[in-house]
Amino acid sequence: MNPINDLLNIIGGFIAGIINSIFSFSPFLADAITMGLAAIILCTFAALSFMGLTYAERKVVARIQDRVGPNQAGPLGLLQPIADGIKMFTKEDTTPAAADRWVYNLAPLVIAVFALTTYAVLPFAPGVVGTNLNIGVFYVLAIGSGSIVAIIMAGWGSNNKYALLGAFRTVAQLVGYEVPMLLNVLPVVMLAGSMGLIDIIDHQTLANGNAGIPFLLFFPLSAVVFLISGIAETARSPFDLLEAESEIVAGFHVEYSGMKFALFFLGEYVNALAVAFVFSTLFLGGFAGPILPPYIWLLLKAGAVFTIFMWLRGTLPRVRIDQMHNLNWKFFVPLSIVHLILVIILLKVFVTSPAQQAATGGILVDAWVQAAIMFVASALTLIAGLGLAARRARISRLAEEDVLARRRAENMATAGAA
Amino acid sequence: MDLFANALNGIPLWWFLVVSAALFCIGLYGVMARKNAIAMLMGVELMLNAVNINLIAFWRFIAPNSPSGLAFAAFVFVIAAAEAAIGLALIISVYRSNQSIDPEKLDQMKL
Amino acid sequence: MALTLQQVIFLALAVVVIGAALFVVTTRNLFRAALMLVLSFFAVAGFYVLLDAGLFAVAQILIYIGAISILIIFSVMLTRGMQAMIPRNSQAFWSAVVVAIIFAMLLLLLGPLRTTVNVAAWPIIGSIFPNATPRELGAVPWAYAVEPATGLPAVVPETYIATFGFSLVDINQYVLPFLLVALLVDIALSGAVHIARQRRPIEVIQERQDIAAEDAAEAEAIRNAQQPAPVPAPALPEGAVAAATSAANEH
Amino acid sequence: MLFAEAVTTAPSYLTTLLWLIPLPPILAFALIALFFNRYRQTSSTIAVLSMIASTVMAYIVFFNVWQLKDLGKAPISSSIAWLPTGDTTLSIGVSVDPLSATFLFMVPLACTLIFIYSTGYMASDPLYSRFFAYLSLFAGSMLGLVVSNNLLTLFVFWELMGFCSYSLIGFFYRKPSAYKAAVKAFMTTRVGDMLLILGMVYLYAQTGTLNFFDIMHSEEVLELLGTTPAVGIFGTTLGLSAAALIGLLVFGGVVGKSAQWPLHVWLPDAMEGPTPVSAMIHAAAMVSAGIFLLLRFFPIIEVSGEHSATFTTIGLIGAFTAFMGATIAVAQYDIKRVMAFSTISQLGFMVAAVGIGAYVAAGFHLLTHAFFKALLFLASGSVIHGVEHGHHHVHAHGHGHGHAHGEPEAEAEHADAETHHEEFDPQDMRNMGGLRHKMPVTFWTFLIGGLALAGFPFITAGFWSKDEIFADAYHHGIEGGDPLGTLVFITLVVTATLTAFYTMRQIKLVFFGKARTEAAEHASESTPAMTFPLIVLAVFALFIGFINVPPDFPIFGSIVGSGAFYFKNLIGQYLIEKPEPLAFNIVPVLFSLGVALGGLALGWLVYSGRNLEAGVTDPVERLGGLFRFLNRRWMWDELYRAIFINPMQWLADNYTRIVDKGVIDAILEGGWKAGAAIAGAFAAFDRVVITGISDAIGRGFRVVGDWGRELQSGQVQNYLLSGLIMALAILVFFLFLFR
Repeated sequence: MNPINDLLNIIGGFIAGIINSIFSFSPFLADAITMGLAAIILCTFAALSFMGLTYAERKVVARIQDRVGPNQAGPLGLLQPIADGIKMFTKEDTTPAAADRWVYNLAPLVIAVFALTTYAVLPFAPGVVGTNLNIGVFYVLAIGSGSIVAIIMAGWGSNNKYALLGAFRTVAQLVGYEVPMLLNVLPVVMLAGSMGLIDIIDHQTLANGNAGIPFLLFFPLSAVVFLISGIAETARSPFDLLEAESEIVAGFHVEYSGMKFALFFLGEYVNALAVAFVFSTLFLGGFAGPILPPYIWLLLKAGAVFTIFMWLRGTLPRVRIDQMHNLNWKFFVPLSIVHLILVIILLKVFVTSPAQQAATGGILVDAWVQAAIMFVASALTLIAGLGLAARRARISRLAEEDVLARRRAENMATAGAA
Repeated sequence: MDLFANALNGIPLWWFLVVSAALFCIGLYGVMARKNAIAMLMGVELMLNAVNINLIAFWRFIAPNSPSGLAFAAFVFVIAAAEAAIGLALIISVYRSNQSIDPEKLDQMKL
Repeated sequence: MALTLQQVIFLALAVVVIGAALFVVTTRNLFRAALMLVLSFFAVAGFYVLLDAGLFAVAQILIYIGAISILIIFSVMLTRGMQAMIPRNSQAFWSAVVVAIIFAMLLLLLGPLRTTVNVAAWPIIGSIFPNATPRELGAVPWAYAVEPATGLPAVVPETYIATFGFSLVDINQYVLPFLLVALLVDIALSGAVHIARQRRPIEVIQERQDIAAEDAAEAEAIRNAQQPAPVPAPALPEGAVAAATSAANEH
Repeated sequence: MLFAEAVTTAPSYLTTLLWLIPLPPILAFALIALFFNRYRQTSSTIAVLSMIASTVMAYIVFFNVWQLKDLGKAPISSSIAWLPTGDTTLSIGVSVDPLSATFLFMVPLACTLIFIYSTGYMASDPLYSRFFAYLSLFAGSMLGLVVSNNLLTLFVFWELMGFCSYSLIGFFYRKPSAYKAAVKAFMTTRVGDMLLILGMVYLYAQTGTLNFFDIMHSEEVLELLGTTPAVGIFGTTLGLSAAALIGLLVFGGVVGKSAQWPLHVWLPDAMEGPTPVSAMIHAAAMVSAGIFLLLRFFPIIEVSGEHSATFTTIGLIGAFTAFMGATIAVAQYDIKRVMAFSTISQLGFMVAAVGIGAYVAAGFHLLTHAFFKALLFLASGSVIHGVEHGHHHVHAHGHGHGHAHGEPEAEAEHADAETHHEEFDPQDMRNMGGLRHKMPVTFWTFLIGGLALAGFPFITAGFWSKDEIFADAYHHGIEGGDPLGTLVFITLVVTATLTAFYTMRQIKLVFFGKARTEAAEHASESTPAMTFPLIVLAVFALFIGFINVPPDFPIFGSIVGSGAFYFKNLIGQYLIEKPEPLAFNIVPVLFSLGVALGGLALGWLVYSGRNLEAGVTDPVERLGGLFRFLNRRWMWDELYRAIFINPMQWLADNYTRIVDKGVIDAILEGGWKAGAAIAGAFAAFDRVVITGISDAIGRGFRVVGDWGRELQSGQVQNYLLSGLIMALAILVFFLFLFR
């Protein structure tokens, strides 16, 4: 065992050993306590990363916007998250008089639970995974849809029209963006032949005679669409319509304060980080990588993806709601379907193993050749889709201008007549 | 045969069947006794869930090597989704024209 | 009698399922009923996990909670004014009686499954399954799956998802139902969109005018056609035409 | 020689083709209904092309299988599992065996010709596209029915045809008579279909399969069906074997579909549809489907026994229907009505043939009849078309003309036009006459069809098929001493005479003599789109009969050589015991010659000279009361109205009056009067008892009424509850009481 590479395993084994020896009279109890402890550690990790992420995001965005960011609490403002936490804890916890109390109080809890449940299947290093489900991808997507219920609960329970509007918007957005997400996970699943996250990572390493190519190189289109859908799914900028201050104040959590608000906040960041993890796993090879220990690789990849989130947040304005839906239903979904069909056909035509060749009668090629073909096809689809969309947009813009011009002319005429 | 009285880590088949029967009956009551069409639809969903529990439980205990139980359960899923979509669309349409979705008031088809 | 962990989980889930379902069918507040429905669905997903059908547990969450519940909640919100309501209609009592009888009968049928009692103690089962073999009659009217090697209860094979998936596209198994179901969903979705679409009044008027014009044209054509048409044109299209023209004049 | 070489293998793509045969028209229906309903030309083109595609495929199949030796024993078929239901699997599939091969020859050809004809006939109709959509669906269903290898899909297509026929009969849905006829057709055939469903269920319960060949080709299954006694509810035995009961129930469906007495009443009314529809429904497709089904089930009927109730029923109903139809046809004036009753009569011929066990003869007559009856219908359509054109012609150009020898009505031109329009009936044969020179193609083809219908000796198909039936009936009845056969033979001989007579009557009234109206005067020949199908059909009506010439028939038997009894050898394979060819007998042939020529001669003599002039009463009207009876179609409609419809209405109308006014009021009044008579003494008694009773009665009725009304609350939950209670009751009954 390499003490650095398998650090997490060693620590875990150590703790498990201690627990087992203490509760040696009941293996059942020992197991239960080990599992509980693991769950607590995972949750703690998520919560701590939430603190780190808020700090990092504020710093990065400040840098983009040519500001300094938090710099008062502690050296470089490093203690700012803790200060925020204390502030949150000590704030008054208000409940609107007309709220549906049960629903109102339960909502933040539900959203936090759903956000943290995702981590149960994420593989952090070989052997370090909550539970290796053989349907991991499916599970992640399903749990993501569960948080919709929590948002509706919050919006409804607050008994506030802005909260309800925000909840409506969120639900429309979240339900909608699940579709392209699912459609773009499918190529990966088909190529890996499994929905298990560990299997998917294995296919991107040199293990079992695989070529060690990250799926990003197979399906650039899927990666791009998945990433953008992921941002929309976690309702981060530029898709943060649900808390568009100028339109609906703060959306579904307008009535929440103190710790409950913090839970919503935590849910958002934890979800975003989970999307970053899942993206790294699906398209970047997860914890696989040379030299460095696997968990470091995973953190680096996820950190890079999260940096993209921050970057987008710092630079892009918020989209309009119609733009958001148009992007999804009129661009992502059709594009993904076309891409999916293309991938299905190509995966049947170009195969990498004799067994597959026997099954489909395709052409036997090297994995790198397959990757190249897939990359070209996927990228061409993306470019063609973008080209069509740009043309469409230009046409509609011209038409809009025509209408405006005509209206202006009419106005001029009526003004002249008057 | 005693073996199977405690199959599946101590849970016998009939436990599932009893729960499913209870769920089905509750759903049926909901369909028949509620004064709101959406609540009726909820009852229908409960009934479908009960059916699915039955299908999957029988699959697990009787024929885990055959896909039949799962296939039927999957069809139930899909049909439940279609039924909910159509049902709710109808309910909303009715609500728009009648300002009510009380099934006791929706008797215009009576001769 | 010591309960195993799975039994405890099962009982807890059962309490949640039944309790939530009872809440769903009795509460006044429709929104809470919908939330309890979600809870019930969730617990049913737990049952699927206990039954080693993880795929279906996840599908349950994705479809029932992620889609159907959301639809129901939306409908609840869109039909405001129907939310606080009388929970029961006039036939609730009789419904409850009938449902109780049905439940009792189901339990009666389930009776022989509980233990390996002699068939003589449960005459009903003999009448329902007169052709069952003695082995089956000894316990249940069907045979449990058994591992041939050990004689222990069968375990779910690793590849059950693949088996299930292939059965859906196998020409000898379920490909036809599968395609039909896909078609059904397509039709249901477009149909739902069409039914629930809120048409603006101007569109409705336009549509009525179109229909009336078509009717009028058809009537005219039939009057002119070679078929002997002794019947004067029905009054309906003319009325429709008049209505349409008056509607058109108003606008 | 065409028939000499028998091939033993068929190419493997045939099964695929079989699946595809019904598809193009159904696809065409979808295309027209969904996308092209606004484009007239496109939709008719699609329909015709789809039908041609089907025809090509059907003919590829037919020419590949018609010489297979063992087609009957080993039909080419292909099945897929449709629905696994527990232990069993419902499978559906397609197959071609001799019976369906014959139909694959006849149906697509007839349908294609009717499609082409329709492009001309319906050219000016506003709902042209819709017509072709329905027609395509209809043709697709018929083809599907023919290639089905099981009763389930056959039934599905059967019902689809029922629907299409409903839509097409009611095609001119603004005419009250048309939609009434459509509803009548639908409801009447439904009665038969109900029986058919029962038969299907019973068959499935007995055999566990609905596949024809699993049942009909397995001697064990047939024997089982033949020996099992049919058991009714609560264990009553009906004195029938299961096979006999199934046969009777299926025959019920046939009675509905093939318009046999007592369910024949819909077919004449169905003439409200456009003429191509009449040709389609009443010649090529739907009514044949009934006989087709009967022939399919012949093996089952056969095992029910020689003199079973099933055979007797079928034979009697067939013979009676044949006779009744022919008599009615004699007394009709409407050109299409004559055809309709002639069809009923000819179908009766076939059913009667089945009833005496003449399976092959029935099938043969079905084939020839399909051709010449389609021809006759299309030719009548052409006649109607022509006369109508003449009528329009008179109206468009001949107004001055008309006024010259009518009274001038300048002030009411519109009214004149309309009244004239209403009075004139282009289908009435009294309005025709002398069309022989105006419409030569129509005349010659109609003549060929008519002669075939009459069974004109040797050169028409009808002669050979009728002769076959006569031979069988003679063999069974007169020679075999079977009373049923004798009865059938005598009835059919009389019927055939009548048939020849009314055919000649029709030909003379329509085509000979001088034009009796101006419309007939100005009639003109139809377009090639309409005459081309006539010519093709006429060729078949002449020559199709030669596929089943008895080998020992003088002269003709030696001309066709080894092709003799080709049809019999082909189609007979469907049965387990191949039917023995009958020895040639001159007596039935003489009968057949005699009745055909005699009937035709009688018609020629009666309808000649003065009798064809305008304004002369038809000679058959001299029959007086009998004529009126026949003209009103034996008063069946009136009878049904009197037996079924009126009593119901009467019951409903009078229930309130009699029960309320009659019974309750009488009791009340009587009580009141009695009470008044002894009022002084029994005032208290009166108040307590009499009033109490009467009130109770009144209240009782009220309560019952209220309770009954409650049942139809219009509330879905209420219905659900009542349904559930009923289901529960049934469940309790079966689980606990009915052990």
